[in-house]
Amino acid sequence: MQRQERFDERIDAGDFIEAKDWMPEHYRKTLLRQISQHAHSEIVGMLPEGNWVTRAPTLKRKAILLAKIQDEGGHGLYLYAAAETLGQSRDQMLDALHTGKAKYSSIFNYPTLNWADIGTIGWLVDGAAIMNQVPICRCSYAPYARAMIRICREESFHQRQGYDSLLVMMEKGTEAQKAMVQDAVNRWWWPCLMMFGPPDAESTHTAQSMRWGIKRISNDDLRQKFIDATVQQAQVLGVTLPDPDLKWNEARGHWDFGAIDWAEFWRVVGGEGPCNRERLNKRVRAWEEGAWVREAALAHARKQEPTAQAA
Amino acid sequence: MQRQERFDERIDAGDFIEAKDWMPEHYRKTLLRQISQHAHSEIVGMLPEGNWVTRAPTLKRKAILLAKIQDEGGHGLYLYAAAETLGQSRDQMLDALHTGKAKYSSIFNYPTLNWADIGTIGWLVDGAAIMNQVPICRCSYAPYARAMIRICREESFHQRQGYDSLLVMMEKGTEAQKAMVQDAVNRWWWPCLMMFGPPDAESTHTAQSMRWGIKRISNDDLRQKFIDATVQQAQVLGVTLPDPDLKWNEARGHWDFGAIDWAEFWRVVGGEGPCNRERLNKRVRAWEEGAWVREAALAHARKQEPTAQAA
Amino acid sequence: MSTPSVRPSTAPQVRYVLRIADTCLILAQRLSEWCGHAPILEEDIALTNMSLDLVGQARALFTHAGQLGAAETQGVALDEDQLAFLREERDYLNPTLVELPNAFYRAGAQPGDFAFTVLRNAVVSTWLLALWSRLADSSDSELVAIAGKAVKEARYHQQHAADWVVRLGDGTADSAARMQAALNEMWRYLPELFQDDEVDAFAVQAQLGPAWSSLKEEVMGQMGSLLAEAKLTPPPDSSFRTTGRNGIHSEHLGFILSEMQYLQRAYPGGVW
Amino acid sequence: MSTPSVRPSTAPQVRYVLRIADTCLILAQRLSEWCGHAPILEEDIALTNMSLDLVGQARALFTHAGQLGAAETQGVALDEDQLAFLREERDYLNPTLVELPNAFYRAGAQPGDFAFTVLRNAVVSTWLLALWSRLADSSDSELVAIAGKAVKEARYHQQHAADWVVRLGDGTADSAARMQAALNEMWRYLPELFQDDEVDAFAVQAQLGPAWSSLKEEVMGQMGSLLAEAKLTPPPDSSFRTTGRNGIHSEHLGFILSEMQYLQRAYPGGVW
Repeated sequence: MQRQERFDERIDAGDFIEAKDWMPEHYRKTLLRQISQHAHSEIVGMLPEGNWVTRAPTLKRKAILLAKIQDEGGHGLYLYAAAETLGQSRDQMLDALHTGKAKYSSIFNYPTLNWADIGTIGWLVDGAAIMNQVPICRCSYAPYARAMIRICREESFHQRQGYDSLLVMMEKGTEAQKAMVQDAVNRWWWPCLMMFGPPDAESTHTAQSMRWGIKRISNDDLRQKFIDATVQQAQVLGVTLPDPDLKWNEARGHWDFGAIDWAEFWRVVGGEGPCNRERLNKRVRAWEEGAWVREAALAHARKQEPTAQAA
Repeated sequence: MQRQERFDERIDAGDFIEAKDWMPEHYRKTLLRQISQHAHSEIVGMLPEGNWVTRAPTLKRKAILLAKIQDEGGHGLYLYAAAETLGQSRDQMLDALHTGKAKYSSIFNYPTLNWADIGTIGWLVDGAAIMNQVPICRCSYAPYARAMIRICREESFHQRQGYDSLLVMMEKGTEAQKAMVQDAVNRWWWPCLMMFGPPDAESTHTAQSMRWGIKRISNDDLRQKFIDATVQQAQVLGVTLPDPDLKWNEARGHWDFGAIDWAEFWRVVGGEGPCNRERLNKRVRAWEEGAWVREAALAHARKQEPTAQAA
Repeated sequence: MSTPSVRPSTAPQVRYVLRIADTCLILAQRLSEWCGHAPILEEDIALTNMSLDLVGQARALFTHAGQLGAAETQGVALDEDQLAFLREERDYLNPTLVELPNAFYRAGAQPGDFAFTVLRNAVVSTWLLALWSRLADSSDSELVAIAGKAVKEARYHQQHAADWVVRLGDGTADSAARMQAALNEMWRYLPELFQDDEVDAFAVQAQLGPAWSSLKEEVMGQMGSLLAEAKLTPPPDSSFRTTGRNGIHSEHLGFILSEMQYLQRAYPGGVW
Repeated sequence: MSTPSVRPSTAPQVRYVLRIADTCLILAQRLSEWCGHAPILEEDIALTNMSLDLVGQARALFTHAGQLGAAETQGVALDEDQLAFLREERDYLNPTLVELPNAFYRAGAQPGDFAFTVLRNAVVSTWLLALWSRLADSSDSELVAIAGKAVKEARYHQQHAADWVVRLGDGTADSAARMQAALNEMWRYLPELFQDDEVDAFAVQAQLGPAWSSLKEEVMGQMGSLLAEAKLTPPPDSSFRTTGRNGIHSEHLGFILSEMQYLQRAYPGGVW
């Protein structure tokens, strides 16, 4: 029990835990679940954006989108690597994704239906992700914290690019483009608020994760923080957030907002969102159809070994 | 040898030969080759037109194109049925197509690259096909002649529709549309002249086919007839035929025309035209991917038999 | 700034008609992808024919929707091609089912999975048959006329598709598995065909036509019998809901439109 | 009547540059179809990265082509997006090879056949590498600058693709068969990369850049070595010839363009 006490002390002192350090099994499992889920979100998140890459309206926007998707692949790589330090291989994690045992962020189960969805994902989805992720840069598990620092920096960049692309359309675009932006915001706003997870009262993992410094701010607090930051950005942009109950509460010093449809949240988390099956199916198909490539690469590498030794 | 003499007499008298009648083996084979090739041309010909059906510019044009493709499928059906009277099953004929033993009209190895290609195929390709086919309505083999009468009637309709669609663009369309029509005519003109086959001097089957009344007008005569008819239509349309040597020869009473690139003709017939491999591959794939459907239909029909007997 | 997109009237009678028109148009578009690729020549002809019939139905409905819209706004009627080719995706009102690719998840099939195709044809033609039959009693004489012609076509489509569903469902083990897989994927898209909203309420009240919800019993009853005959088992119901009839589609429709609208978009002012 | 399509200058220097720009653009478009579907995550990243580099090269070349055209006609320069998105198909000048689908005949692969994809990447990057290297000596300082950056990217692309060709050609029996099948289909599209005409003659004479024909020995030599290392056998040469560089394409390009150009066509006057 001494190991456990030492671990607890380090956590309480705000120390970082490294991969080689002893850690409680539950801590390891919680982190593994969270990091792999985050990694899966990055690679599933390439799909809704990839859906528009062949249709990007200018070469500049196409380049920005490609660079963003490439970054997300990179984030997936770091995160899988961070999770691997906890004792599970990437293939095992992918297997959990493909068989439905592991989750990814539910937001990617919504479709991208017009070009402004791409900018809106940058502005709102990445914005919400950053709110969630910035505190993790101080996460007690050092490999995760280090990955998150790099990721957050790139996500902020993506968020600014997304917002900028919407701003161009709203300030210089045609009426049809402005309507397109408003339509995108209408569809993404509520799902983005759900990205912070269920209300604190119903959140199962929060207390223990707080104790361990894996989570540092509660779902509801992060959600409020996101709303407070976003309302003003929406005003600058000139879009209406689709919530008639949204109004400034002087007493609280925060924006009040309407009731979130948690039934929808649970429906989508439960697999019945607009794109759940298609997203997962695309990942599974890519993996299965690529099996021959991975096998050939392995076979080729094996063939090189004796040659290398003989040389 | 009496049968042969009686057959020859009937041919010379301009009588029709029916499926039940005796016929020389060479006659049967020649007809089978020609009719199955014609049937294959109808179904391969659905591909270049099908290529534009999802992109037809108006609902009226989409409906006309669909109806035309449907007619071509119907022509394929009659022609396979006519060929079957000569003792080969449709599956055997398709197998010959898929293995490259049987040919189809080389014209369908050219790509359809803009919408005006669809009208141009109607005007020029169907026009050339009609020139070739009208004489076959008097072919000595009655089942083929009967099929051709119906087919020629529908082909004439298609030709008028094709010409009409070009006329609308040339008379009422934009400059870009007119350029599109001219571009299509530039690409299709020479291949259409090749549809009548090699010059008479090099044509192998002509003499015997003439004797049998399977062919009634020579390649060169048909080609000249087509050119004479088409030049005037081109003038009405307002397009330039891409042949600087085209000019009226008062003495001959025909239009003179430039040298045909027979090397290209033989290259395409030989399998190296722009779309030969893709056309054949699409037919083969459709057939192979549909195998389970045909097997299931057969299995289902077999299951019904005992039930039918029991009832 | 000018935009070549048209905005159809949002009057309920227009939306009611456009929902049906778009259903016909988008299914026709999907079926036409089969041209020249069917498993047997007879099916090349049948699928092309069905696509042609659906285009014809769509044309009549679009023309009528344009006139209804013009009557509402006292404006100039949008014609069939403006409505078919020049709306933004958000203004297409077909249920999501008809925009799905001909092969849903099935890898490899180009242009599609024949199992999925005939099963969807069976569902949509059964549904359209019920709808056209009920539109025979519409207070709108033009709709009555359109339905009178269409009902005959739908009857043939329904019979043809149902024959295939039975043949393939009760064919080989392989064909049965393919049909069951197609059914498992497709089933959750059916509820949208039986939803209703204020547009349906208006249609009922104005005796324009039935609420889609009122078609459920008949259509699902017929589908149940057909699936039983085909020895296929519907999967359990799910809470999955599509919203194409409200203009919020799947990611597939955008690709259909970019292809379908291309010439109209790229050659403004063109006469075809 | 107005049309939103632009007509680029037909001056030989413009056509010379556009041929290269379109090659980069259309291959980038094909590679971007892989986003999120590659056999391993590292390849998702690599293919996306390659697509991004090619878009960057295309942008620089389009901008330059627009300026060359303006200098020729004393007009206003067409910008990169007008050239990329608003030409008619006939005015795209890429060789046909790059517009072929990622899976040529191979059924079932979505978005493509990895064998065909890496083999084409090997061919095109070897060819571009040779071309960029020679453009370092161009009399056009802007082309020299573009080539100086691009040559480094092409070197990485070539190395990456070549590694895969060897790995898959000399991997399993299955992978070798897939690679050989891809090679058999692709081979006949290569001659177009080494054709020349009056545009090339002008480029040579003006010291703008090499005739494409002059790249043949180097590129085919390198491909020969690579294929030998990968234990792949080129099929016999054929008389098949493609003509994309003259603007006469395969039936595939039209579909690429309807998707790629859609937003520019559907939202005239849009600012993105």
